[in-house]
Amino acid sequence: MNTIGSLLAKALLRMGFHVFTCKDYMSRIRGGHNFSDIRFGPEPLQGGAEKVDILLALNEETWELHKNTLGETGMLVYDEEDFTPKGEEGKRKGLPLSKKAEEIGDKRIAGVIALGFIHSVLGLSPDALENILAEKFSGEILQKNIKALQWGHEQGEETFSVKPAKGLKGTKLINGNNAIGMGALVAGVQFYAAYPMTPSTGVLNFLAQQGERFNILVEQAEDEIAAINMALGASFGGVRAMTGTSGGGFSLMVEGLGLAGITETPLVILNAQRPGPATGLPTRTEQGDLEFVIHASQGEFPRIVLAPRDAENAFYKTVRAFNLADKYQVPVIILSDQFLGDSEQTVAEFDPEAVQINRGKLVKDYQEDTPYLRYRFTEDGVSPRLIPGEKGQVVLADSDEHNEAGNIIEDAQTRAKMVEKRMKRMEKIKEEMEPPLYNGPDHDQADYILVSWGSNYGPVEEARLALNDDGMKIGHYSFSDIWPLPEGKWREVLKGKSLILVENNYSSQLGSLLQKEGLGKPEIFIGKYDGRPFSGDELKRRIKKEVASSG
Amino acid sequence: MNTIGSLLAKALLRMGFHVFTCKDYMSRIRGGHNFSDIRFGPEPLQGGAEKVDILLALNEETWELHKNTLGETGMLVYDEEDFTPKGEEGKRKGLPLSKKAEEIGDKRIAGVIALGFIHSVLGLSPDALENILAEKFSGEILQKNIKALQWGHEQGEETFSVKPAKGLKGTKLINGNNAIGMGALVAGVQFYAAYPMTPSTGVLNFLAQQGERFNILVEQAEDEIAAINMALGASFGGVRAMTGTSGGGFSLMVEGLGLAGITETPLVILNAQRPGPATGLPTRTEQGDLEFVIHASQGEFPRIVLAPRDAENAFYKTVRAFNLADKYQVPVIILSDQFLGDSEQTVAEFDPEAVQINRGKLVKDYQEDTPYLRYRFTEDGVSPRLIPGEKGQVVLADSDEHNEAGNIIEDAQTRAKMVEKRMKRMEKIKEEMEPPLYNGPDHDQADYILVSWGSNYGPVEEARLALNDDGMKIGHYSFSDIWPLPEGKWREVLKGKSLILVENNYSSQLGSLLQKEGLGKPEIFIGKYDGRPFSGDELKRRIKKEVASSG
Amino acid sequence: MVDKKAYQNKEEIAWCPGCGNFAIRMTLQEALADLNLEPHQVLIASGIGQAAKIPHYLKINGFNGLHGRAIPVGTALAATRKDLKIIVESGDGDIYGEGGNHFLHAFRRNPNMALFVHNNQVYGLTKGQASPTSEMGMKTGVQVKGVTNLPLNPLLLALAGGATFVARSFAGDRKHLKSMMQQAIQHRGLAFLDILQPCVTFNKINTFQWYKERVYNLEEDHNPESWEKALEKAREWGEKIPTGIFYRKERRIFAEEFPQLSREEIYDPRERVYCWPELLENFK
Amino acid sequence: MVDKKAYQNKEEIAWCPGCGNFAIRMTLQEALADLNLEPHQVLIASGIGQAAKIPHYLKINGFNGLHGRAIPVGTALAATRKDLKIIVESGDGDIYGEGGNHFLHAFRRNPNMALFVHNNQVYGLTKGQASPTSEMGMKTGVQVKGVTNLPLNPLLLALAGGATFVARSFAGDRKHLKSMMQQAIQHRGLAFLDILQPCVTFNKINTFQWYKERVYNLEEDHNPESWEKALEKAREWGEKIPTGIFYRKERRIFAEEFPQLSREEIYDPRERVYCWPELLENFK
Ligand SMILES: Cc1ncc(C[n+]2csc(CCOP(=O)(O)OP(=O)(O)O)c2C)c(N)n1
Ligand SMILES: Cc1ncc(C[n+]2csc(CCOP(=O)(O)OP(=O)(O)O)c2C)c(N)n1
Ligand code: SF4
Ligand code: SF4
Ligand SMILES: [Mg+2]
Ligand SMILES: [Mg+2]
Repeated sequence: MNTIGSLLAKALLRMGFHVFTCKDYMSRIRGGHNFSDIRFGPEPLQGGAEKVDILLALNEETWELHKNTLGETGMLVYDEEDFTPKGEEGKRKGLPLSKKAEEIGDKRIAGVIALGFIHSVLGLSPDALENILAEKFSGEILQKNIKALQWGHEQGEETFSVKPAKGLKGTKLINGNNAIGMGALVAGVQFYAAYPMTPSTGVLNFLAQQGERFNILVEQAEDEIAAINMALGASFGGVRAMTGTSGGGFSLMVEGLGLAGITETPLVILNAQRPGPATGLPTRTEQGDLEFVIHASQGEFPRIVLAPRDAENAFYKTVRAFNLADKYQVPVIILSDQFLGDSEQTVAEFDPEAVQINRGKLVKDYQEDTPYLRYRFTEDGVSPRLIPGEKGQVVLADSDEHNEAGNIIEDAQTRAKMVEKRMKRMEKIKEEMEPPLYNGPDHDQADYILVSWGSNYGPVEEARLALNDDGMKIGHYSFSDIWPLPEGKWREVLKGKSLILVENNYSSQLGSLLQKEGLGKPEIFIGKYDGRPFSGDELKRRIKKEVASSG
Repeated sequence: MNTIGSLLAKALLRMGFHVFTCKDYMSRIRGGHNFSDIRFGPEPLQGGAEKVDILLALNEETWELHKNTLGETGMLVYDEEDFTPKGEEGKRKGLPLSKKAEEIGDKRIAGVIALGFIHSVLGLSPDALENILAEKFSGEILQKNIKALQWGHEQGEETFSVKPAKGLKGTKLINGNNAIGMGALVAGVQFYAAYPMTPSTGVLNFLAQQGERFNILVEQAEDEIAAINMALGASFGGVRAMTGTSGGGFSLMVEGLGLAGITETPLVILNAQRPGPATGLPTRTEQGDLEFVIHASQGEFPRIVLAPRDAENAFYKTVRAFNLADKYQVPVIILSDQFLGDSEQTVAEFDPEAVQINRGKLVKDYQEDTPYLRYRFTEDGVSPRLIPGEKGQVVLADSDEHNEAGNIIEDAQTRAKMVEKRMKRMEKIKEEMEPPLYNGPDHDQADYILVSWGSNYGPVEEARLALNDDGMKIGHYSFSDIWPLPEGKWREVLKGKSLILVENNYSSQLGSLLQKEGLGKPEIFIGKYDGRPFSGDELKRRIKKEVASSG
Repeated sequence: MVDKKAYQNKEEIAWCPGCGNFAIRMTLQEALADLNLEPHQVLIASGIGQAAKIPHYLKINGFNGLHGRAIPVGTALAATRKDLKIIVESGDGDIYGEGGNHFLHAFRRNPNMALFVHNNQVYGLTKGQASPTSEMGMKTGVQVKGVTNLPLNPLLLALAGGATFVARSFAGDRKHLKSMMQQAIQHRGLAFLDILQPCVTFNKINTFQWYKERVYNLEEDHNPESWEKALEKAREWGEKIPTGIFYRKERRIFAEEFPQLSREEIYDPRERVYCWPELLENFK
Repeated sequence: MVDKKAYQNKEEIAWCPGCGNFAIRMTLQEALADLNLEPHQVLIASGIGQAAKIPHYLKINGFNGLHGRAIPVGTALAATRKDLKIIVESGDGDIYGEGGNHFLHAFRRNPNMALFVHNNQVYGLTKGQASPTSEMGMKTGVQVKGVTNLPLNPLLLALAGGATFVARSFAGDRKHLKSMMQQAIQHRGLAFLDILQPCVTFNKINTFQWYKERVYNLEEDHNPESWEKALEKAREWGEKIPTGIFYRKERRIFAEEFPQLSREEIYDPRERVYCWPELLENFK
């Protein structure tokens, strides 16, 4: 199913559409119910839809499970050999998919027949798809695929009218995981250690596959504890290092996170969220780890949490994560989720040349007469960082409380001073955090303000636009630099407003953070914790309902 | 030094004094500077003092490090063979401690000579100490000890006048770690697994030593991950189980904490805090883990955090921890610290008969015809709990999202329902949490309200009493049941008041929690993060200063 | 006699058609029934992975815990619930990778339980990365140029670690597997059984056929009392792969002296509190 | 020639007088200096414990990380900083207990570094609990009736795990220790050296005298190329305790093909980004 979906998505992309695909798969290898949701159109897309226009069901289970999602004007495409759908919803078109595929000589091409048909229904030429097939296959297999495509295309006629976007060039179809991987690449990652864990494994795969070409050492660790400690070792050695995991693995990295904190070793950690607690729903999505990652590990130390909004943002945020880690010598957590990681979307081509690299106070040649001090007290709390190996100097990092040289101490004065040295970086960091993105009418004209974070950006935006079209005056603050909460005038704005928090969790964790900063009690909370992402339609509906009942 | 200190403390206890001892030791085995702080008097004591009346310095380093703490009327007792103190502070008395000890025939009894002298200065008879020595030693060694004691006693004369408490009976001198161990004992703990980690090791030692007598299986695990998973295994099997550690070990237990959460397996976890991050200051004290333990582990699930105020409270809170864990089938964290764990104080004898055991919805005989469902949906979210082994029934716990039977599911509806089942227990738990303890004038008469949590209770109370004596109108709320924050009228009271938060950390973590619940911004924060506990004197001084500059 | 159907439940099974796990599951069911054990008398602690789903596909007590952490769960249960037969069952990634430290230390404790590892030499559930037993050169999405880390030899490690029962079987030989399982369950102490399990989806090297051609039974002439002999056999891996009981020995089990608690004692733990006054003596 | 004083620093040492750690530290200093290594060319990754304090008591690059986690730190450094000599040094509790999983998997990777374990058969820093190598019967504050878990044999495990260099020495024989350290540091791959270290405060069983009476040097007639022989010798523990190089072999090291990065390449990692267009091909 995923292959058919990705063929279609690619073809649409090449024809100049904006595309958004979302994968829904079970935590098992074969069987079970898995599907791809493909949305396309002339406008940028950042989420799925509640209602489906064309439902391709290769078996009856799919039909049964999805019949409610088929829109009134929707069309069901199904294998008439396999089942006869009951009920009267929408248009429907049965095709002898498997029979025809066998006739052509390969059972596996039934899906390609369907794709041909879908192209015809959409009034699209099958050329783009044919090219893609030609890149993938050759010889007899290719011939059979083309035959299938053409036969399918002959079976339908234009039913829906679609228009590609104008002037879409260099656009690529990239999911969040690959965008993060690409961000790490251009940031110059040299070491990535991880233990496989859905939905973060995509980043591990991506970097492993690019490892040789880009000279990155990628290692599958024996466990997540090893992974983070390896990454810290590499980073202490001066190379840009990263690790990635999901909730359970992040739990195991918590002690290592504190080690990054006290040793002031830069580190980028990806936590690709999935629904917890514990094993939870391995292949689904949730935003349940925000307060966890902000407070994880014993004691107090500065850290940064960045929650990318979409694939493009994920690319740039990942580069930023490396820069911030180096600049402030702190751990930076990229808080993504399965929805972002696995969903593909059309994005403008990333420009590696536009990316700046900032390695902070990395000392190139240590020229002073006095011995190098890893934890030298400085005004901003950031000490110059020397890479071990400089002649005449040694570098010592320590997980115990230490003095400027890195040696263990126990006296009260040095301890207090070191805590202050570490913590005062938080003030500077706060100033550097990007304020939440605001979309909507002027603040003073907005009756309500939606507040979201990370990957909910797209669905919330879609809902906001639709609600505005319906005449509601509603704005939207989307947080991506989420910890520490940025400074800025948004703080003043939020205080006086009716807030609608939208989060993919049960307890409104961003809501908690806002309250902690004294930003007032959010009026409405729209949560979702069933493992599925929001869609714009769903949100629109729920927001309307909540506003009606609260107003 | 610790032995001399504990001999003196015991002697004072037997003479009817209230005693408080505090240990200050380095993270090393021999050498370094370690000392005991012993305070006693007719009134209950719950903290150390800033100024010392009698300073016993067996070497010059001690004198140098502590000379500033000696009160104006204080007395220095020192070994005149070892050094001659410089400076003019206080009274001083040199004794030929080591020389005399050698004369009597055992170098190790120099401290006992000093104790004899101290008794005479305090105008106390050495009988109690003599009895204690007789319980510990016999034969020649005892004779030498008694000789030393008597010779020392002959060297001084009454300088300080002290009065024991009236009617102190059955009082014991117990530190927080032992109190927790005793609480676990009477709660019927049957399994304790842990990995050694200061300052939690005291509980491991205590239970190991009582293990045979009380039929408790105590196991030193290979790591903390094993420890918590062992405890969960035992608890699933039906026995009362506990694990204990300090920050770094708790970090490693975070994934297991979530496992307790999703499997709804009762578990008591001790986190004896020490200053972090990472290894930090292993033998010192801090309250830096509050927000960490409240948010630890991926996803959302209910948990309870209890922070005992003092040794007596620690005993009863530990029993309560087991009962709450069973009643709500959740993990309960006892959040203590090195100050509480290592400090001994006089407490009324614990009464094991007064303790209730509540095992919650533990099913004795499962009589129904239908198969047992571990996660049956119930009104209060708590499912009847059957111990595996009941004929005809099986019990299945699962770390994946599951249905009522405990089998893996992936559908959205069951997922959402299970999240709600788990989370709704939080409401009931909230109602059961004990509101903070209030001491002070009527709320409407208090100009300021001190807010503290856990082991700071004693020092803050001492400061409050002293401030009230000085004419300040000041109250004190002390939280012990700290998460979820209890319901109660304190919430209303706090909103309108000027709050002074006192915490042994840098960032005012309880302050954050209060703000999160919309309880207003604390006006003054008095933090301490140098690894040392507050003393009443210090607090009094700092509160006065802060109030003066804020007022 | 217990019927193996007693262990049947109605869960839909999420393994791939043709997976070796099916045979293991069926055999376990038979092995238990034929030992006359009823479902309520047995408890399986498992981790996370394809293999680890096994307690869901049987009617049996189960604790399906965290990835890599089934051994400590089982260990505590074996010590405190002596009335139950405890089986720890999981995958090779789970037990030898994430859970390696517990594997190592389990042999030192020797808890009275069986440890069954479905060794498919790959991470199944996470889609085909190398496991600690994957062969050198095996290519995967992460090991793009092939595995370069030396595979670990679980039997050798168990022997070096002090194991009291070390065996191997093959999911493709159910008769042998059943006998191994039964002997493991009856062993007093930690009985470690590594089960070669074809993964039809991700392991294209160590296939059913591959194993089939190589495994042979060492039982006839092998003396499981000889540690040296066991070691020699445990090193054999390649053209020929021995199966059977490599080594067996009795030794103190974990928490041997800890009494078997009655259900009453578990329900009401207060009954055990005595000698309180003696205890208090320490604090005056 | 580098002077061993180059490694001296002025930290006050927090070990007990008479502790075996002093001899190890002094010997290491000599071993490094005599290999003509300068302090900036060497890096010690350590965990937490008495032994693990060693980087504080030398003038040397050091990463004193978490309890049990020095091996992964060292492994990554050995792979990415091929210009440095990496030593992982810690205690027996740290490496064999908390860090057991890394110990196990380190041999599979065979990173180019030395692993020195100060094996005092006890947890020193936390005041005397049993370590994984404590002998049966040893009484402690936690093991009140004596240790009942079988001690683990680190050499045997290393051999079973695929180690390419397995050695043992004794803190009481500095000449031998120095030679072992030097050979370990010069070995290409993971060189594991277990160092018997008396703990005068907590281990009253395995004292200096106890070791002294038992250790002997197997070098004369021992062939370190024979795995079987090494294994046999590794099992010897009791009246006689062999020291020396039990086993030595060459094998692919971890990240062998990963290039040695220049300091420039580390400072400015962007230089490495090329073939971007080819990469983007995948996404259209
Ligand atoms: C802490 C943690 N890390 C990673 C994972 C993801 N994960 C689940 S199963 C698995 C490996 C499964 O391999 P194996 O144990 O060999 O079982 P198989 O699926 O092959 O039977 C991994 C890495 C997890 N669930 N938890
Ligand atoms: C995660 C964690 N758990 C426990 C500890 C406490 N701890 C510090 S050192 C140590 C054991 C030390 O034993 P060993 O490694 O043998 O070193 P030694 O002191 O004997 O040299 C322990 C348990 C810790 N620092 N971190
Ligand atoms: S992936 Fe492999 S191990 Fe998992 S069910 Fe499929 S065949 Fe079996
Ligand atoms: S406790 Fe033992 S190992 Fe630690 S310094 Fe003292 S003698 Fe050495
Ligand atoms: Mg496997
Ligand atoms: Mg040790």
